Parts: sequence; structure tokens; C-alpha cells
Amino acid sequence: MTPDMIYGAAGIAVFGIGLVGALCAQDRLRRVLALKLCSVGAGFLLLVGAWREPPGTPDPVPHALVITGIVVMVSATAVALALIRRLHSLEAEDER
Amino acid sequence: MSFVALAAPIALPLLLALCLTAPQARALIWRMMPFAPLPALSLALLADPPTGAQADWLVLGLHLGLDEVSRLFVIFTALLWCAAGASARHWLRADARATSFGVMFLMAQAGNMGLLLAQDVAGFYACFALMSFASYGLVLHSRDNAAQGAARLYIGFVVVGELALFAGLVLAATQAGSLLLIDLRGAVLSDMAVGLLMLGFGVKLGIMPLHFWLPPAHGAAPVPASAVLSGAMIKAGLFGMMAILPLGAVAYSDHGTVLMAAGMVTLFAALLIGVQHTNPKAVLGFSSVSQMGIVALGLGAGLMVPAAWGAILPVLVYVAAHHALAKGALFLGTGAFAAQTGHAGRLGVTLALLLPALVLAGVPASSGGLGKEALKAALANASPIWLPWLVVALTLSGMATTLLMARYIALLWLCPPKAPAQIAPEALLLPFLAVAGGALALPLLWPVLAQELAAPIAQAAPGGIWPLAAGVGLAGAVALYAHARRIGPALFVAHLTAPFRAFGARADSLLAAKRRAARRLGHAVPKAVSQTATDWRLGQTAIAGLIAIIVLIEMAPTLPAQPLPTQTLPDPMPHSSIHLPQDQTLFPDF
Amino acid sequence: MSVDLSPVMLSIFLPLFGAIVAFMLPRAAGAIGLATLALTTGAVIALARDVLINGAAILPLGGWGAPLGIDLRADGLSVAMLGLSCAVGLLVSLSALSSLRGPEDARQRQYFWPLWLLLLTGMNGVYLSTDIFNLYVMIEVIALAAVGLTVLSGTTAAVRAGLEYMYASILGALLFLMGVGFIYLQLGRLDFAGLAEAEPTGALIAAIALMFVGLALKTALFPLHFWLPAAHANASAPASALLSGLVVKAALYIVLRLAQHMPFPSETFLTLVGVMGAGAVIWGSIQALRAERLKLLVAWSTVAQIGLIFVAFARAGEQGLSESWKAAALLILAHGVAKAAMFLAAGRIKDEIGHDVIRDLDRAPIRPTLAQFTFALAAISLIGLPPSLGFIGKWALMEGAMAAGYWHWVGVTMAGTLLSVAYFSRVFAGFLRFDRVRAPVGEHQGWALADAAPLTLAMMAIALGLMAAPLLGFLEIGYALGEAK
Amino acid sequence: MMDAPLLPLFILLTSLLAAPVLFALPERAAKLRTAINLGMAALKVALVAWLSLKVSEGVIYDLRFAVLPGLEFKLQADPLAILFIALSAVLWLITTVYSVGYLEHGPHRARFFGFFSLCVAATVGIAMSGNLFTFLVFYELLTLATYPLVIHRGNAEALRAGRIYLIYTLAGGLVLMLGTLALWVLAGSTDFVAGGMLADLAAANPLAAQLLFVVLIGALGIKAALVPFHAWLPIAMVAPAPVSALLHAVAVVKAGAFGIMRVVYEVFGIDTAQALGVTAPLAALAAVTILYGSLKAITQDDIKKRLAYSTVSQVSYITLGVALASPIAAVGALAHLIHQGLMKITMFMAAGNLAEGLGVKRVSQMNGVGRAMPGTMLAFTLAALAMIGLPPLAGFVSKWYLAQGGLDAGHGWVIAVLLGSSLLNAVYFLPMLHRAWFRDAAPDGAGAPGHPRIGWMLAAPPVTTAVLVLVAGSFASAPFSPLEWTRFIVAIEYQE
Repeated sequence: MTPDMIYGAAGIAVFGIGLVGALCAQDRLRRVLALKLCSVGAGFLLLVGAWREPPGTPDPVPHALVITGIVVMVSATAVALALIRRLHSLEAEDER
Repeated sequence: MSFVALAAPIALPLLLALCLTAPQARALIWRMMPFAPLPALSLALLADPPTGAQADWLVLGLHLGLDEVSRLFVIFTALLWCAAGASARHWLRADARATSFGVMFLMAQAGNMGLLLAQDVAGFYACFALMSFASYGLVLHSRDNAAQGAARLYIGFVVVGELALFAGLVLAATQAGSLLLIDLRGAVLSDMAVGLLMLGFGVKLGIMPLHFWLPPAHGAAPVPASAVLSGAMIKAGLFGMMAILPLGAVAYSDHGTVLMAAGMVTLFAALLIGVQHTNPKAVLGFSSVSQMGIVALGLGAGLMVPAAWGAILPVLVYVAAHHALAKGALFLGTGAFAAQTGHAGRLGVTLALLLPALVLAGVPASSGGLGKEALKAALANASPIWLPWLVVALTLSGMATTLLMARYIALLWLCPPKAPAQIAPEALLLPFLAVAGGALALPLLWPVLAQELAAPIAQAAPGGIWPLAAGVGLAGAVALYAHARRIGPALFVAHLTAPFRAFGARADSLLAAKRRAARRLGHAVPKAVSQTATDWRLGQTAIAGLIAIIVLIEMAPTLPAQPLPTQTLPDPMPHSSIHLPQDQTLFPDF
Repeated sequence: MSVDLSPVMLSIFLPLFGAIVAFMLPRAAGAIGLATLALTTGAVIALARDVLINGAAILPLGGWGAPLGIDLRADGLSVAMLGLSCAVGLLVSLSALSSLRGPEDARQRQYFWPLWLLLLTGMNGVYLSTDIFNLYVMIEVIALAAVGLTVLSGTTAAVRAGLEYMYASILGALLFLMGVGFIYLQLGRLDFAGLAEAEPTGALIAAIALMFVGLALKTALFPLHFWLPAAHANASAPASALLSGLVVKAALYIVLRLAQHMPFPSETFLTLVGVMGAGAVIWGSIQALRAERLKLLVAWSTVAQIGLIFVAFARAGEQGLSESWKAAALLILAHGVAKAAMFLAAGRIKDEIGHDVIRDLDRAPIRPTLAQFTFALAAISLIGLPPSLGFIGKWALMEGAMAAGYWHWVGVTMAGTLLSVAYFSRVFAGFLRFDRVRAPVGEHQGWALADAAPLTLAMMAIALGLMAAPLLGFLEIGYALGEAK
Repeated sequence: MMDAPLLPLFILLTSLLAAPVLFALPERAAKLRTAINLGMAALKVALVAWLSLKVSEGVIYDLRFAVLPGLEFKLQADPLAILFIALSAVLWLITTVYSVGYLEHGPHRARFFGFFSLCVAATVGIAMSGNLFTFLVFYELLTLATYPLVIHRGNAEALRAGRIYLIYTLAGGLVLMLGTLALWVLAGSTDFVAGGMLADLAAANPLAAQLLFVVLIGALGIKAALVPFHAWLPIAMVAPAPVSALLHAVAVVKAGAFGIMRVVYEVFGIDTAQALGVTAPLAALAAVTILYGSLKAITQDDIKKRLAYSTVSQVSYITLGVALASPIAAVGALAHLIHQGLMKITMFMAAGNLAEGLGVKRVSQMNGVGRAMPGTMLAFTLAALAMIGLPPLAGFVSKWYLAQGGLDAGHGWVIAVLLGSSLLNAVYFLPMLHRAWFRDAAPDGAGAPGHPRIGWMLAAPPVTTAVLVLVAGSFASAPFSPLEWTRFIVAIEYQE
């Protein structure tokens, strides 16, 4: 069991947990968080790909990918949260 | 011959029919109605057959023409249409549906003329259909229940006939490989084709069992229409068979047998059914059916033995002409009779009607008699098996027709046909008399008109009187029988025995009178004698006489004997005659 | 770094620039948006001319070549898709100008243009990308903009649908990202060319499958379509037109590209795709038959139509797969144009008569005739009746299936066509029925400016069918695998 | 004379371009609309006359451009096309006049005439299609253009009829598309070639060829209303009278029959089709349709429905003639294409006049209508008698050739079928004529003769077409008559 395997498996596991959460969760916020987990898992996996045997330097491309992914995910999360808030206030209005 | 001249007989009536729809022109068109067939007539009289013209661009290539046979057909058909047109003008003067009648009348006329002139399949069929369908309006004209029923029956048969004709023509044209009638006549057609054609034309001809439409239709149509229906249009069936079937070229013994058998049945069955009808025009219709039975006999013989056709053909044409004129006259006469208001007029018309009736029945040397004899002669060449029967049938048909005619005349008086209101009594006389005259004069005119085709007629025997006589006899018998049926057997017997009973009664009363007279005489004579004796002193004289006698006896051997004077009485019976029971009707009405 | 003003660059960066400017100057947003679109369209036309004359154009971004750097490549298919987004976009924009005119639409007007231009950036980026990671970024851009457009109308239903869309979109993107990651782990490169050269190993196929699922989620392929009807039905008319006409096409385009470049997966996989497509056709149609509102019906029809496009992929063998893209491309173009027209027309109808309940369409005393006509024209293309582009696409699809002996896919296509006739004829009946209106019916006669854009789109959908041959010829320019395989 | 290779396109465009203009005209611009309608219709007649002259001189028109690689959109003007175009051009002109009169005060005129134009454009396109693909395009266009016309009245009944119509015809179109595709895939071409082009396929794979035949004829049979695909036709008669007239006489039903003709003669080729053994079943199906349609017609009281069933029967004459595989029958079939159009359009326009002028819609109300509307009923009578097949009317000519063709092909039963049909025709038409002419109107019935409220634009067209019925029959053997033109076509189809 090499570290990259462990990391990889962990990445997949995290992604899987997130996926299950995203699909099964009822609460809107939970689903956003589950999706975040997914993205973390995916990032893990890519970072594993960047890992090289100690003498070598890690591959920079996956790092770039991961960073991009994080940025994208941050903005997506922001939009999702904004929408959730808006929905809350709309629903509150509708109930009144 | 120009196409226009040949097309004019068709075009003119159509044109008039078209104009008739315009209200402004109606009066004029009705006036022209009798002259609509004139182009046809003049064409037939002036043209030199065979002649023809064609218009390839019309329908499937229209050929019109005139040959010896069709010329004759055109002549008598046109004459009849003329007369019918003239009478229609008066008959429908006050009719609300006169326009409809006029249009149909003219269209039927165009069709009738056209089918006689057409020389190709499509043209023939077109005109045939035009005539048949237009006549529907004629039959239906009065719109009453009888007319509705008759028209329904008529149109049903017409449709069936047309369809059979269509199929027959298609088959025939295909088998002959041509659309010209003259080619069809020479081609070997299949049995199916001939059968279908026979069916199609048989409907028009009214041969049993295809006759059902005919009597009701002729009965229901107005007089001018029935005249042409019966006189002219049913001849289209005959003409069609002559024009299309390969008569004289190919033998169709089965078809011929069927046709002859049908003709034979028709001849007599029509009589049997016809005498039961009470509408005089329907009776005339049945007479037409019966007459067409004769025609069917001729056609059948021709189909069976092609060799005989040459002889049969002219006779059939003649018979057709004869029947057309005689029957046309009878129908028109029916109208004329109906138009009469007075008893005298009716009687006069009845007498005039007797002439065509007798002609139709076949008085010797009349057109009817000649036709029948000529047909007998012509059929002599035909099938030897059938010949005796044919002769018998023809002879008997004279009797049958006489019977029908008698029935017709009687019905005229018993159930007088209705005439439209406001018709002048003399309105129909002229056309009627003209056609009747034509029928009478036919034997004289025919040689002029028909030339060589008239030969069999000219050579025909005048015919015997006895069928006619037998017919009259039978009519009388039938009248008696019918009378008996009407009033019941017992009464009839009473009627029958009445003269004898009357005779007996009279005789009895006479005898009684005689007895009384004798008794009186018995009383009176002795008295008178005694008186005389007293007066003449007979007592002394008697004694003296007695003495003288004794003396004489004593002296007798010496004296010659002297007879006694005898006294006779005058005949006491007066002159007597037999009085038959006087009946207002000769024929019973039941 | 010299600024390279090639049309390829312009077609991506012009909209981006426009979006920023429009965001900063909300009052002039409309004008800026239109100007940007006009310029972008100009750039695309120039690019098309270039491609037509010189063949496919490759532009290495920032001077780095593949496999590391970002290459932009414009071939026939890309340019056609660019053309689609510009043409449809331009006309939808025109329509948006007139439909978002009222004072109550001020907020919408403010955000519509930046979002839409951002969306265009993303889409143009997708069409010009040559590597899958770039695609990932672009589809995320698209997703954010699209969600924004979805919720723009601000109603509860729209926001709810938008959130649902957001979840689906993020999840789809993440699945795609996972796929991308796997591919990188396998191959060490992310460009199409590398993908094309790869040996089809199990892991690679799994990675592709992951990507496919992500894309299926984004393009709403049955049974992952759950988010689409609500999102498309509840957005405002121009937004729906863009979402349905263009946005789903971006994901479809990626599928198409992958089909061109990826190693042949397996018959089973393709059959699965076909089955999912067939399911979409059937289910979408059934839902459309049941839909009570016009826009919902149209949205469900999108589901069905997308399914049909996936049916096009279900062919036998590598040759079949590489051939099937023609039908798919034609269908994508046809659907893009026609569905945009239809949504705009549906929006017009809703605007005019105040509701879009199908059953009561005929009760309205107002008949927006031209919009109805537009709707019908668009329906003709969507049903696939000649001579529309939809017909040609369907023809190509069925021809391919038939040539391969796949009669069942022919049957599915025919069933889909019949079903589409059935559900669209519900709408026609509403248009053409007159006996339930008591009031005198006021029919719009003559031309209305608001109807011009959808009508033009609908006519395009029909007329393009007559130009299918040159169009197909254009699509094949620079077709990478056309020569390779 | 000037040579114009684009002539077929111009003929197509006269009505195709008129459509958008007519759509765009405001409802109240009645005069302008009428002018455009009549102008275009007249122009088309003139162009068609010119075209037919050129074609009879042997000029070949062939316009094509590729839609997909190898798949061409192709317009051609062969004699068979001319036959159909001439029919549609002439009847379009007449029906346009009629429609203008019919819809004088009705709603949605802009829409009506727009689709009307499209419908004719589609028909002309169908006529001039040079291959099955082009045919398919116009065939579908025809469906789409006629649907709004069928439901023009916009009530529940019309919509129901429209839905059924749409389902039938679009399903037919779809199957036709399938067949065309299969033809394209199997034979690599969809071109119409005189004498057919499937001889090789039929030799190599007879089963496939037979299946193809079944699919194509089945698809076309829907529009041609062959039993059992006929149900839409009687239902679609809720359309306004001019639409029914056009539908039954020129456009939809005829398009199907025309398609069958093209497929049998020019896709399969009559010899190939005969060798495949598919013509006899087709003939039998046509015969069944002929009799079935007539039988159903008898029981209908609604005039238009009766006419519709009569169409079911009459149009199958064409199919029968095609399937008999005899040149003579083919002449009959082609001539009937024209003749049936003339007859049926007359009857539908007359029926429309009865409904408009007197409110008479059922046979049982027809008492005395002849007196109330003599011109219209005269036209109707002529057409009905022609249907029965009386000479010298048009129906006789085609029936005659069909019957002779049946004999020629060795199918004597055809005569029985024709006779049966004629008999049934008589059974359902003659009572109508009887009522119209020989019965008096009920005093307060619908047919009570008042002053019919129809103008010359309604009265003249049926009379005109009735005259054409008469002329087409009477002058059947004249040059340029339908019959003569038909012979010309058959000579081409059978001598190659």
C-alpha cells in the first residue's frame, strides 16, 4: 500500500461520500456541502497524479488543475449559497 | 355527308331542351316541340344510305351514320316523336311541371335519335343512356304513388341494363378490337359478351323476365310520353341487338334458345298478366311486352341459325315499324279518348281506335297480318325443331293480341283514363289520327320507304282471319266468364237461363190463353150453331135430310160418293220473339 | 506577450469583455450587449471565412503548445457551433431587448446582459477548446451563467429550479472533473490528440464513462434530466431560449467531440447510450403530452429531442460511431435554432395572452398569430418534417441506423416523431380553436417587431434544411478523425 | 419561343411565394388578396400551358441541387407531371374563385388563403418531384398546409377531425420517409426513372423489394385512402367546402394516388413489380376499396360524407388501373386522375353551395333543391352521372379504359368490380338526383326554395367544372385532352 494508493483511495472515498450526500440529502445546505466534499475528493485524486517518487519534482499540471477546480468550486458554492438565501426569503414571503 | 347534318337530329332536341330552361323562350319552344325530330326525318328521307361521318375528337371517336336498317328506324321513330311532340304541347299546356317534362322529353328524343345514328360503341352507349335516364323524368312526371313506384322500378332496371350493356360493350369491343359497331357485328364475340348485351337490350325490350318495369312505366307516364316509350324507345333494344350482335355471322344456339324461349313465354304470359290490369295504358304496355316477344322470337331464331337472319332482318324491321305506329296510335288515341267530354266523342274515338287495334291484332292484309305472315315465312329457314312451335305461337299471338285489344277497348269505357284539365277535346285528334293512318297505310308505304327490304312483306300472304275471329270469340267467352266471376255463379246461371225461362213463361201464358179461348169457343160454337140452326130451321131440314140420306143409302150402289166439306180454325198462336236480358256491360268489371 | 487579435481570440474575449463592461454600466447594458454580439458575430463570420478557405485553424494560447498549454482550434464543427450560438444569440438578444423593456424588468435587464455575455464566453470557449480540462472550466463558466439566467425572473419556482440546476450542474462538473483526473492519471495529457492516440484500457473507458455521466447530467439525458423541465420552463423567455437552444448544446458538443476523438468504448456502452436516448425520447414525449403549460411542454420536448440526439450515437462499430456524428451535429444545430425560436414564440404567446396554460389557450380572446405561426414552424423542424434541418438530421440518423441494420433505433426515431406530432398538435389545437371564445377574437395581423426574431429563427430552422449539403460539407472541414480513421 | 429552364421552378413559386404575402396581408384587404390569389392562379395556368407545350415538343426540364451528399432535391417536368400540374393549376384557379366567394365574410381569410396557396404549391411540387425524396418533402408540406385548412372552422368537431387527419397523414408521411430511406439505402437512389430502377434489387433480394413495395404503397395508401387506411377521409369532410373540394379532387387523395403511380411505374417499374408478384394484391386491395367505399357511401345521410366515401371508392380506380399492369388500364387510371378530380370538385362545390345557399347538408333535406338552385344541381347531376359512368361524360371514358385494361391484363373480374361500383354509385347518387329534381320541397324544410344567397363566385365554379366534365368526356379524343395526354404518358412508361 503506497501513499499514492492511500491518497487515491481516500480521494475516491471522499468523492463517493460526497456523491451519496449530494444525491440523498434533503437539506439544501447539506447538499452544497456534500458537493464540496466531492470536489475535495476529486482534488485529492488529481494531486495523487502529481505525486512523483521523492527524487522527482511533482508534476505541476495537476496542481494547476486543482487550483482552478477550487476556484471554480468556490464561485459555484457562492452562487449556490446566494440562491439558497434568496430562496429562503422568497419562501418566507410566500408563506406570509 | 356532313357531320353537321348527321349530328343535327341529336343536337336540335338538346338545344331546344337547353332553351326550354329559359322562361322567356318556353312558349316558343313548346310550339317547336313537334318539329324537333324533323332533322332526323329529313335526313332519313333524303339521305342515300349507307352514309356516315366521323369526328375522331369526340368521346372515343364519334362515328355517326345511316344504313338501310337504321334509316327505317329513324323514319318511324321520328314520325312518332313528331306526333308525341304535338300532343305533348296540348297535354301539358296547364301542367305545373311542363318544363321539366319538356326537357326530359327532348333529351330522351335526342338520345333515341342518337342511338339510331351512332356507329361507334361510345356514341351508341351515350345516346342509349341519355334516352334511358331522361325517360325517368317522363315516367315520374305525375309524382303520384303509382308514378313513384313505376319510376323506381324503371330506374332500377335501367341501371342494371346499362351496366350489363357497359360490360357487354367493353367485352365486345375488346374482342373485336374496334369501337365501331360494324366491326362488332362481324366479330366473334364470347358467350359472356353476347349474354350481357342480350341482358342489356332485353331490359329495354321488355322481354320476360326483364319486363317488370315496362307496363307500370307506360301506364304511369303521360300519354305523349307513353306513346314514345312504347312506340319508339323500346325499339332501341331491338335496334341495339341488330346493330351490335353478330347476327347472321356467328351462331349462338344457346343464347338463341334462351331468347326464343323467353319470347315464347313473353308472348303469352304478357297476355295472361295484361288482361288482369285495369289501367288501359298498362294493358297496352303488356301488349307491347307481348309484341316484343314476337320480336324476340325472330332475334332468337337469327342467333340460332345465322343463315336465316338475312330473311328475318327485314321482317323484324317491318314488325318494329308496324308496332311503333300502331302502338303509338293506340297510346295517343287513349289520350284523345280521355280528352273527350261527350259520349259521342268517346264513341267516335273508340271507333277510330278499333282500327289500330285491329291492325295490331293482325287483320288480314293489314300491316300486322302481313308482318306475321312474313315472319312465319322467314322463320321457315330457321331451326326446323322450333319451326312448328313458332308458327303456332305466331298464330296464337294474333289471338292473344285481339284479346288484349278487346280488353283495352273495354277498359277505356270502364276505367276511363284521366286527362289534364283544360285540354281541348280535339287537341290530340290530329296526331292520333295521323299515326293511326300511318299504321293503316304502312303496307302501302313500306315498299316505297324500304325498297329492297320490303320484299318479304310484299311477298307475304295476307294472313288468315281466323286467329282474329278466334280472338273475338275468346274475348266474348272471356267477357262472359269474367262477368260470371263478377256477379257470382248462381246469378250468372240465372242470367244465362233467363231467356229460356222467359220463353217458358211466355209459352205458359200463351197456352193458358189458348185454353181459355178454346173454352170460350166451346161455349160459343154450339151456341152459334144452334142459333144458326134455329135461324136456318135446321130441324126440319135435318129431318128432310135424314130422309134424303136414307133414300140415298138405299140408292147408294147406283150413285157416286160425294166428300164432305171440312172446316179449319185459324192459328191461335201470335208471333213471338226471344228477348235476351239486356245488360249495360258486355264485359264484367271486377 | 503580443495581443493576438485573431478571430478565434476575439470570439472568446469579446463577450468576456462585453460582460464586464455591461456589468459596470447597467444602463447601457442592452446596447453594449448587442454591440458585443454584433462584433462577436463579425469575428465568427471572419473565422468561418478563414476556415472555409484555409481549413482548420489552431491558435496556441500564450505561446505554449500542447500538451501543456492551451490550444484553441477552429474547425468546421466548431465554427458551426460558434455560428449557432452567435446567430441564435443575436436574435434572442433582439427579442430580449423588446421583451425586457418594461419598468418592472429593470433588474432583469441589469443582469441579463452580463450573464448572457458570460454564457457566450463560456460556450465559445467550449467550442474552441482542444483539451478536456479547458472544457471543464468552460462548462463551469457556462453553468454559473446559466443558473444566473435561470433565476433571473426571480420567482420562487425559478429560484428553486435554478438551485436544482445548480446542484446538477456542480455535480456534473465534478463528475467530469473526476473523469478528467483519471484520464490524466492514465495518459499524462489532456488534449484531444492525446486522447485519440490512447489505447482503450478499462480505466480509460471508466474515466470516459465518468465524463459521460457528468455531461449527461449537464445535458439532461434521461434519467438525469430531472432538473431541466423546471429550469427551462420557469426562466424568462429569452433565458429559456438560450438555455434550451444553446446551453445544453455545449455539453452535447463535448460529447460529440469525445465521440470523435475518444477510443472506441464498447458496443454495450453505445447500446446503453442508445437506450438512455430512447428512454428520453419516450419519457420526454409522454411528459410533454401530459404537460399543462406551454413552456413546460416545450421543455419536456427538449428532453425528448436530446434523447434523440443520443440515439444517433448508438451505432455499431468504430466506423459507425465516427459516422454518427454527422447526424448528431445536424440535429444539434437544428434543435438549437428551432428550440430557441419555439421558446421565444412561447414567451410571446404567454406575454400576449397572459398565461400559458395549454388547455385554455383557445379561451383567450387574443391570438398572437405570428407567434403561433412561429411556434408551428419551429415545431415542424423539431418534429422533423421536410424540408427543415430537423428532417435532414433525422434522415441522416435513420439512414445510418438503417445502413447498420439497427432497425430498433429506426423504430425509436419514428416513435419519437409520432409522439412529437401528438404533443405539438395539442398546442396547435389550442391555437386554432375558436368555438370556446365568447368575445370577438382579436387576431394580430401583420408584422410585429417582437415576433421578428423568433420568426427569423424558425425560418432559419426550415431553410437550413435546404442547405444541408453545404452545411455538412462545412462541418467536415478539419474533421480530425475523418482522415485518421 | 423563349426557352426558360427554370419554368418548373416558376410554376412552383407562383403559389409558394404567394403564401407569405397572403399571410401578411391584413384581414380587411380583401380586394388585394383576391387580386393576388386570382392573379397568381391565372399566371400559373398560363405557365403550365406554356410548360406543357414545351414538354410536348420534347423539351426536358430538370432542376436539381444536393441536399445531402448524393441526395438531390430534384424537380422535373415529364408528361406525367404535366398531367397532374395541369389539373391542379386549373382547379386551383376555379377553387380560388369559389373560395373567395365562400369565405367572403368569414374569419381568418388571410390564414386560409395563405395555406391554400401552400397547399397548391405542395401539390405542384409533388407533381414535379424528380425523385422520391423530393416527393416526400412536398408530401409532408402538403400535410402541413392542409391541416389548418381542415380545421379552419375551429370548432371541436373540426379539431377532432384535424387531429385524426394529422395522425393518419403524418404517420403515412413517416412510413413514407422510412420507405424512402430504405430505398435510398438499398438502391442508392430514389430517382423516378421511366421503366423503374429496381430490377437489380428485385432480382438480388426479392423479399426486400417486396417489403419495400409494401411499405411505400402502404404509406401512400394512407393518403390515397385505400382500405383500411381510409378512415380519415370521411372525417376530414368537416373542412369548408372549397377545402374538401381541393382535398378530394386535387391535393391529398390525389397525391397518394399519384405517388402510387410514380412508385409502381418509375421506382419499381411495372415489369419488376409484376415479377415481384405485388401488383395483383394491390389490384385486389384497390378493388376491395372501390366496393367498400361505395357500400359505405350508401348509408351516409350527410352529403359531404357520402361524397367522401365516394372518393374513397373512386380514387382507388386509379390504383386499380395502375396495378393492373396493362397499358390500357394505365390510360384509364391516368385519365381518371383528371376526371375524378373534375367530377368530385364539382360535387363538393355543389354541396357547399347547397349548404351555403339553402342550409341543406343532408341527403334527406335535398327535396326540391334542383328547383331552388338549378345551376348548381345541374352541375352536380352531370358530375354524378359521370361518376356512374355515363357517356359522354368524363367518368365513362376512364371506366371504359379501365374495363378494357382489365380484360387486356387478363383480369376479367375487374369488369365485375367496375359494374358493382357503378351500380352502387347509381344507388347512392340517383336518389340524390331524384330528390333534387323530382321531389317537391317540404314547405318549411331546409330545402324550401327561397332566394338562395349565393353569388356568382359560388355559382359559377361548379358549373364550370361540370362543363369541363362534359368536355373532358365529349372531347376525349381531341388533342391535348386528358385522355390523349395520358396515352402519350403511357407510351413513355410502357415502351422503355
